[in-house]
Amino acid sequence: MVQFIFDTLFRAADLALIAVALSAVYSLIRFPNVALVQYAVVGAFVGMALQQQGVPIVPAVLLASLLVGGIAQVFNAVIFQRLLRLDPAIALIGSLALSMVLSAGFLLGFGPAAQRFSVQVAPATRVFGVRVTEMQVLTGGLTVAILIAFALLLFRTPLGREMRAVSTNPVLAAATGVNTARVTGLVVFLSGVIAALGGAMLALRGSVSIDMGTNMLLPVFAAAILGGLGNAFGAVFGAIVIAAAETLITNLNFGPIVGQDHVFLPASYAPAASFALLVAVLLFRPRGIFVSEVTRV
Amino acid sequence: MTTELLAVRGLAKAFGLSNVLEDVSFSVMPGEIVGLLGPNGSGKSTALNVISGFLPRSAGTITFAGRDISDAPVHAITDLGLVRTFQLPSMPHRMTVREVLKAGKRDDGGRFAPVAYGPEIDVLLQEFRLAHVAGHAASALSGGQKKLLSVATALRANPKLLCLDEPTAGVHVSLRSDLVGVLRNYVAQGGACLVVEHDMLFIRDLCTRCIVLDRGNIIADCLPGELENNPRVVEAYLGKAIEKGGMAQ
Amino acid sequence: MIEAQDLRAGYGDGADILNGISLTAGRKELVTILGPNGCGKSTLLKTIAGYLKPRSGGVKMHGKDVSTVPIHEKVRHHRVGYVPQTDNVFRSLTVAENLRLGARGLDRATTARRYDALMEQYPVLASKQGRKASALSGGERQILSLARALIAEPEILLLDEPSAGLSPLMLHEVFDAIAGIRDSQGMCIVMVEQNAFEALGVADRAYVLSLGQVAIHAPARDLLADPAMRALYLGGHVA
Amino acid sequence: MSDFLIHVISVSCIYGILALSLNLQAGFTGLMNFGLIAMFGCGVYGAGLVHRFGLPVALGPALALILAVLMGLFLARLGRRLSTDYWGIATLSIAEIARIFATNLEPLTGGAQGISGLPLLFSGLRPWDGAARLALFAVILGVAWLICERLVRSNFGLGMKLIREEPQLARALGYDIDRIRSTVMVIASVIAAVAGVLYAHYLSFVGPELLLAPETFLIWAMVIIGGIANNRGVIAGAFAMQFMMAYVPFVKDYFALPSDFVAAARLMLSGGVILGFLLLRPQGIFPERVGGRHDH
Amino acid sequence: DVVIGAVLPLSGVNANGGEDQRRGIELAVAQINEAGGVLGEPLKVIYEDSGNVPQRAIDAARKLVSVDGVALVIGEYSSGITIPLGQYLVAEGVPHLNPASTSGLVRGIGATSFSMVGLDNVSTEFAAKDVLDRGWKRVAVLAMNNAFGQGVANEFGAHFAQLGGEVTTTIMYTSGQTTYRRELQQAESTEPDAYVFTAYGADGGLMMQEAYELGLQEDPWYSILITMHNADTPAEFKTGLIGMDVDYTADDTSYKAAYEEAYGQSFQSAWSGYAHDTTLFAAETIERAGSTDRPAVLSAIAELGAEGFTGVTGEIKLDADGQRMWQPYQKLKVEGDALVSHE
Ligand SMILES: Nc1ncnc2c1ncn2[C@@H]1O[C@H](COP(=O)(O)OP(=O)(O)OP(=O)(O)O)[C@@H](O)[C@H]1O
Ligand SMILES: Nc1ncnc2c1ncn2[C@@H]1O[C@H](COP(=O)(O)OP(=O)(O)OP(=O)(O)O)[C@@H](O)[C@H]1O
Ligand SMILES: [Mg+2]
Ligand SMILES: [Mg+2]
Repeated sequence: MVQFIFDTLFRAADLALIAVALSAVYSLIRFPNVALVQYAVVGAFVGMALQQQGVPIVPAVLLASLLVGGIAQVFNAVIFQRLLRLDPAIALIGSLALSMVLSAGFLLGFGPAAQRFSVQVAPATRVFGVRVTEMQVLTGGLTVAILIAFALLLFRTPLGREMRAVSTNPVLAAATGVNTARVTGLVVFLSGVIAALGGAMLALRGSVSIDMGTNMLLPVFAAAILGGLGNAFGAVFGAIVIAAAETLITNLNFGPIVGQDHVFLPASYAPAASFALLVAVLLFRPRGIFVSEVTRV
Repeated sequence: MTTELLAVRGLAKAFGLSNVLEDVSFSVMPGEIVGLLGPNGSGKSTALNVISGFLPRSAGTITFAGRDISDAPVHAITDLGLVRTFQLPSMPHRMTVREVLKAGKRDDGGRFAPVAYGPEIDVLLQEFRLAHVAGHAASALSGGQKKLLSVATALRANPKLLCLDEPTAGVHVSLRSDLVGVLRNYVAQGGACLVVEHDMLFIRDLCTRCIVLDRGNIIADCLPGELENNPRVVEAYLGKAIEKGGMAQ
Repeated sequence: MIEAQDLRAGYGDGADILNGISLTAGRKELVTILGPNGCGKSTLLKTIAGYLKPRSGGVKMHGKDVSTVPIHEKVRHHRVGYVPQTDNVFRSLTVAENLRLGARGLDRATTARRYDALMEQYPVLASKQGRKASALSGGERQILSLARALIAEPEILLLDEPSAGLSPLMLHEVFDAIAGIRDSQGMCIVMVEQNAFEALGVADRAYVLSLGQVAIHAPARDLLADPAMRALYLGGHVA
Repeated sequence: MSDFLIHVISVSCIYGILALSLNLQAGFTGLMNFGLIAMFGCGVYGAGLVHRFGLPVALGPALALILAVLMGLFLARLGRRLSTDYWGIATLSIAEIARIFATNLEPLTGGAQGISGLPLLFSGLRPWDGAARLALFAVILGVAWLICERLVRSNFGLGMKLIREEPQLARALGYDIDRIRSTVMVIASVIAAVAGVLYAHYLSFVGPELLLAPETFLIWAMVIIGGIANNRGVIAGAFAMQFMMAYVPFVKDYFALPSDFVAAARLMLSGGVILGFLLLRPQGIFPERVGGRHDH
Repeated sequence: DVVIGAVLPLSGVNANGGEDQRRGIELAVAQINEAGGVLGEPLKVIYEDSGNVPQRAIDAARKLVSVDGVALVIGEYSSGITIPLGQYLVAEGVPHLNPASTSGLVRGIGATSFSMVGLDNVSTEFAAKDVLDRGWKRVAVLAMNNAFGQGVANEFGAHFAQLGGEVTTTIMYTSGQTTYRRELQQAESTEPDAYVFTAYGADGGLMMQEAYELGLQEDPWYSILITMHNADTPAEFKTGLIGMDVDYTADDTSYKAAYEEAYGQSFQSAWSGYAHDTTLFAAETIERAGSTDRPAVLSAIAELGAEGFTGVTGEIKLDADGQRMWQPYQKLKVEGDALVSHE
């Protein structure tokens, strides 16, 4: 049981940062930016490249995330701002296209092989009967710290309110004195940084290949949507739910029920579980679990 | 005695804990133009929303053209001949004004015979002074023009009962009087009207009867001319409008 | 405080909607803009506020040319308040948050004081402070949008049809309030209106637009007194 | 040369049909379907399953039709209360679920190995079979185009456009949104499934790789390049995109580029072309004719 | 020039394998041309990328067949693509040489399709025997959820049961995940004597790392086709790992030397050797046919297949279905970063 909770939490940590970043940008500019999962990959790759150049790991990761934040801003200014003026759906397609271009870039720049940070890996130690590795504890802790810092920024400064203002009515927000460009820029920057950190954390626990972004896409989206797109901290909850569903489906032994030793649901259905969960939740809570928007006629 | 076109009995609507409509009963006869008045937030738009099926009711019954429509879906109600407009109309940006008007009348025209008003699109464009913008994207209209377009589109559907939510807000005064003519003409062809409005002059010219809502209850149901003699209406709704209105005449 | 010189403006690459409009409004002055639907009143206000770039001509505020100053800076540096005609509240924010946003940049005590004053003045809002603005009725939104602009106590206030959708009672309250702040705070107010009769009752001067040009420019009192104008603005109502 | 050309045009026709289907949903009705490939999948697996279980080939389209109608209705039902972007992701998820099941339900679908050996259409007509197939595909593309044109030009089409932008207004005017949406989804789903059946018998292989999400994005790219909400445009987009993808290898040969470059170039190209179009000509090659003719 | 075509996964999840195949072909082409080419002309191979998508593979094959007019086509890597690709080529009457796909279904592609690699039934039987010989009776099986993986898992399970072993659980994992902990833990909970798995590069590396972290490597790990992921797995996570793979260096180390010289690293997978031999085989048949005429080439293939042809992967002899009958396997173990023979 404890192991189950830990597994769930660590899987959730994999998803949480990127999902939060996705949700945060969505809350501001009302379109799900698919390219964000690729930013995570960029973050990991750049971090590794820096490390290979001899930069110690901590500054390497930080530098990479800041860089990705900057890149995110550039893409936002050059591409998404313009597309959003047309239609959020168009912007979504644009972000898909950008993802493809980035994939191509990775392929040329890094080759198809998986890459890892060169860090010491130690076997797991048992804590309360649960196996955890140092790196898990470290990255898990960092993930939580980053989330808390972001939460403080959103809830303890006017930024959160201004974000919502800009997202519901940018024209009016400007008329209220909000520098919409600056708010957007800041949030996009932060989302890039957080996504990149998310990618780096993943890479620290395992390895990152150029397909990671594509593979992470749906689980991350599922988490963000479950919590309610635009509700940044709903995304954390969504990540936990998704992780729990996936963990459950792979770890639940039906053997005792059917009178055999080991009967598992096929692990290959695990991704389907999270998507099915997503669809089921949307059938009953069409705006995710935490968003209840009043729409009046 | 003619039967009621629309009959609302004991209608109530609550959003969570707040009761917006408490116990509303009234009716509209064929050929009538009923004004639905009341202070801001008194529940007029909500009443329209519930009657037209956009919001579920909390209690009460609504019958229209002899049928119980209390729980009917919007399109079923529209099929019976009840069409409404919105207080804050928003218009599509990839459809022209003419297309929106065209969309007002469906091929099937509703399952029940509509009234014989049947205005042509070009006539409507003229009457509502939209002819010069007929080819523009509907979303690029000015605020008042959108309002006019929404009323024109609803008229184009030839409804038996036209429910208008503040048709004159934002509309130029000279057009308001034209609108009186258009609506009267339509009613004369067999239609009926339920109008939410704040412009007392418009109401006096147009309406055959007025209902005044206050905090979800009807506080008056009378002729337009009797409104300013009703102290409750004056206190809740009109305020010093009477003095100014008096000055206008 | 506002001087608009020979403004020409339009949307996208469409035709000019404003065909050379000049307008001034001074301190402690309430100027109203009247005209038929689609004649360009809102466009004029948007151009003055800075949403639309003038194709020619310029806008000065406090004597400085501000044609190219982005709106959010105008709000801060030139103390401008603007209430658009539609979409004039933050729908996904609560009433209280709408007002707090309006009070950006003010210190806590001032915000609280003005907030309380507005709540007292408009009880319709006071009872709905925690409610999302999307749940408000049309008239309530109108009041909220006005209150949102007023809480910052701007020096220049641009209002696009503040009375649309207000009950007769509220309409007079709002016009009285607008006239009141003009007098008490010396605000410069430009107000587009369709309820011309009431607007002229509180305004100092009026511009009547037609087809993107100023057709009439006169003191409000004169227009009210002018029988032709009254006939025009009371339409078919005066039988 | 001509054989390859016939092939590229044939596949373009199939993509053209798919683009029409997507355009009906996304272009005219505003239904952002990112799981189009699942509708297509109803067609390919309809044909594939019939073949796998040794049933008469003619049952393929029938099974495909049934699956497609069900899929269309389910997606429409799901879309009743969902906002556009939520629904978009939900459809993407459903397509992925469909693919995962196709991969795992080995006894039924043949699993990851797929179903092979589907009869090729007109194989008896060699060497004119390619041309015959092309003719068939072109005719079906034409029919699909006619259906779509008729639909969007009717009053029903006005309802679709209203739903796309102002659903509340559409409701107020008496359009039954749920019904229109379901109808559109079913029609579009059937059109996509027809493309699927054709494709299955063209490739003579059916497998879960056919249902990968990037295929949906490719069709999106076609629609956007051609001109969203313009039926002629999206067909043009399908042809342009398919030709581009098919001829990238020639560019490689011509410039003697390393072969691993092709992969990157394809990604770059499809991504880059979409981006370029979006930024420079977002309305596509043939923009939507706002206020276009409506039969009435 | 004499032109043949190759359709390989140069992008997508199998890009590593595809690249290794391409290297094998390049080396063969260099070797052939050095020796005077084919039919007196230089041999040329046109490479096309399948992108790991069946349709692209067929697009590519069409181009090769109808535009470039190649004499035969070599391809692909994964069975799910090789099969439709082969079927297309069979329908066109073009000779198809399968250099890598081992699914049993490959056998049914058709008359003009030939496999230069032994199919799964051969390799998994070898593996099942090897595992049992080491005394592990209860094993958990992990395989990627694609045509190849499903084939391996099914065949291995069948052979293993037949030989008296027990598969405690078969886990088909989805390739490309960021973690395999849950799969690993599920396998662990069945308390097997050993873990038998097959994985592509990146997946294998991550899986081994997580198995190490979870302490699962206290029990033995056995990898089917170990070279597929060995290069992607850091040394510290695979100490003691053993496995099997096809053998292509048993007698002849010259190819290994040539590869290392050309690419500055050791083999990335087993597949370069097979692609290499496939190319040699193709060149030899064209030489025998005396032209690039397809029927002539086809009969030359049948002839040579029946006779047997020796390449770096041992003798290639085809059965009546045109499938390679036998190939040598090797038992390997990891030492440091390198694979060494382990009998
Ligand atoms: N969805 C909702 N949730 C909560 N409260 C609501 C909702 N919709 C309306 N209300 C409240 O119900 C009351 C009545 O609203 P309604 O729109 O019916 O007023 P109205 O009479 O039309 O006013 P106005 O003249 O200002 O348009 C208002 O106080 C409003 O805030
Ligand atoms: N966003 C826009 N894009 C293109 N044209 C527009 C846009 N907004 C308004 N117009 C056009 O500009 C003209 C003037 O519009 P404007 O909104 O300024 O009118 P107005 O005088 O405020 O009218 P009203 O009293 O109805 O609000 C109208 O013909 C309208 O069609
Ligand atoms: Mg109202
Ligand atoms: Mg206006």
